[in-house]
Amino acid sequence: MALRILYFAALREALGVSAEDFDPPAGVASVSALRACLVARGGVWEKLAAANVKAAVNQRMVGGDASVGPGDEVAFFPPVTGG
Amino acid sequence: MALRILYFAALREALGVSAEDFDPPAGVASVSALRACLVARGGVWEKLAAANVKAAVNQRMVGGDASVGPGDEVAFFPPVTGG
Amino acid sequence: MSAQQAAAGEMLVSVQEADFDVGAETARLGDGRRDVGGIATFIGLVRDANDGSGVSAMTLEHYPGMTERALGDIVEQACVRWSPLSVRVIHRVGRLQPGDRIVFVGVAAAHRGEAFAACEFIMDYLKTQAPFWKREETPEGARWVDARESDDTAAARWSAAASASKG
Amino acid sequence: MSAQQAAAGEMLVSVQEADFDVGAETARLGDGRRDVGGIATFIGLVRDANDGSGVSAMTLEHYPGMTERALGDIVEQACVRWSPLSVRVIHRVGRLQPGDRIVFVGVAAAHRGEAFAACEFIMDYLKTQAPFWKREETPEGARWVDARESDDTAAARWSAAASASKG
Repeated sequence: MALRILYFAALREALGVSAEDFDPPAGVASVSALRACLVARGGVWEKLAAANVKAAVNQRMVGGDASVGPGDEVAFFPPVTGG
Repeated sequence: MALRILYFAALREALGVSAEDFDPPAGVASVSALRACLVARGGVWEKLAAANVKAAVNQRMVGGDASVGPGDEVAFFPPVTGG
Repeated sequence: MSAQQAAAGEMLVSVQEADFDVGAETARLGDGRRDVGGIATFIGLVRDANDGSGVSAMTLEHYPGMTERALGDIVEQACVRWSPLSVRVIHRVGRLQPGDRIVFVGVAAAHRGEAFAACEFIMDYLKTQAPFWKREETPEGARWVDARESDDTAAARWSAAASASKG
Repeated sequence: MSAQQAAAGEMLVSVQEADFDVGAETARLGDGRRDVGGIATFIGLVRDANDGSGVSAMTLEHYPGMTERALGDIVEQACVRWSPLSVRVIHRVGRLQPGDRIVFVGVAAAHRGEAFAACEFIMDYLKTQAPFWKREETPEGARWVDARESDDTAAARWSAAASASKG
């Protein structure tokens, strides 16, 4: 079962994608491993490597160590600017 | 020319006076000297000696050193409790 | 600079028996301006209990003339320390009941930090510098409310903050 | 104790396109209660300039689902640290113009210090923890607003305050 990945704001715009279903290679079990997979696509996807890109798993902000697994909703986005 | 003296809140109630025109003896030129004069009346007036009694001259809060003279409006009152 | 900027806005102080309209007063702080980033407000209300007694009503006495002047001085100090674009202070006097509004302080500023700081500063100074006195009606009879040491502490921290930022 | 007390009040969070009524929202925080001593509110507005450019409009994007959850978490943290009696957070999304309201945070508490602190804490955390993004329209074209370091600093001081008061 795949992961659901969402992209927001400037990142969504740069990637030209707002959401995708992605089946990561075996062994990809953390946010940072997943991120590395996506960056490996090259081109615009290298933007995901930027230090200020934040991640959420199942709608909670997490660090790179957070685990991800089948059925999870993962999101990548720039620093937030509400209020 | 006399001073105008005002009393407020618990102090006004204790003294039974809200305002008076008072001609201080010669040489009384500061808030603390004026206060001593009033305390010297004895009885309820000794309440004016309480450490927490505040004073204002011409509608500005002042310390005991502040000078007072003919025509000034002087007020004595307990600590304020608005807001 | 900050005082000049502040002078451009509306700095309005009222002492009145009448209630006030929170929505209208808040809106007025930003009216016709597009440089306001945030508005901080505080509304003080009469509580039905104080120091362990029930309070059925409260009467606010003040020193007419000095009250307006003291509030004006406090707002002016806030304008020197921060750069509010507009400030509104309304303090009621007379007899009030639990749930009634007592005071409104509203500050509009370019940024939220200034709006919050100026609003809380005005409230803290108002509590210790403006000549208002409260007389509460309780089941044990009427009593004058004592000043709180915590209010002096709250006001004093702004001087400490000033010294710290200067030093 | 504080979490229990907080649970007694209304802790309401909304994310919506529609504007809100400041007077009604503020009044609701104290409605039917006589234990509220103070209500602190903050209203954030769209400014007509940012980082040296004119801003003619702004579009707020958010992460539906996570936004409500993040705001709820922030309010819950405020309830653990202080004892607000009721809290209201409204954040707008969509296209807004200079002078338009963006956000409302209102906190009712027994005492003013708690109301101010909880209100400012919620704003500071909202700025750094809630998934909203702003895209401004300027004469030079549209641009995404960068996060401010000052917002991280503002949020971080609450952790410092917690460590200091515990230690």
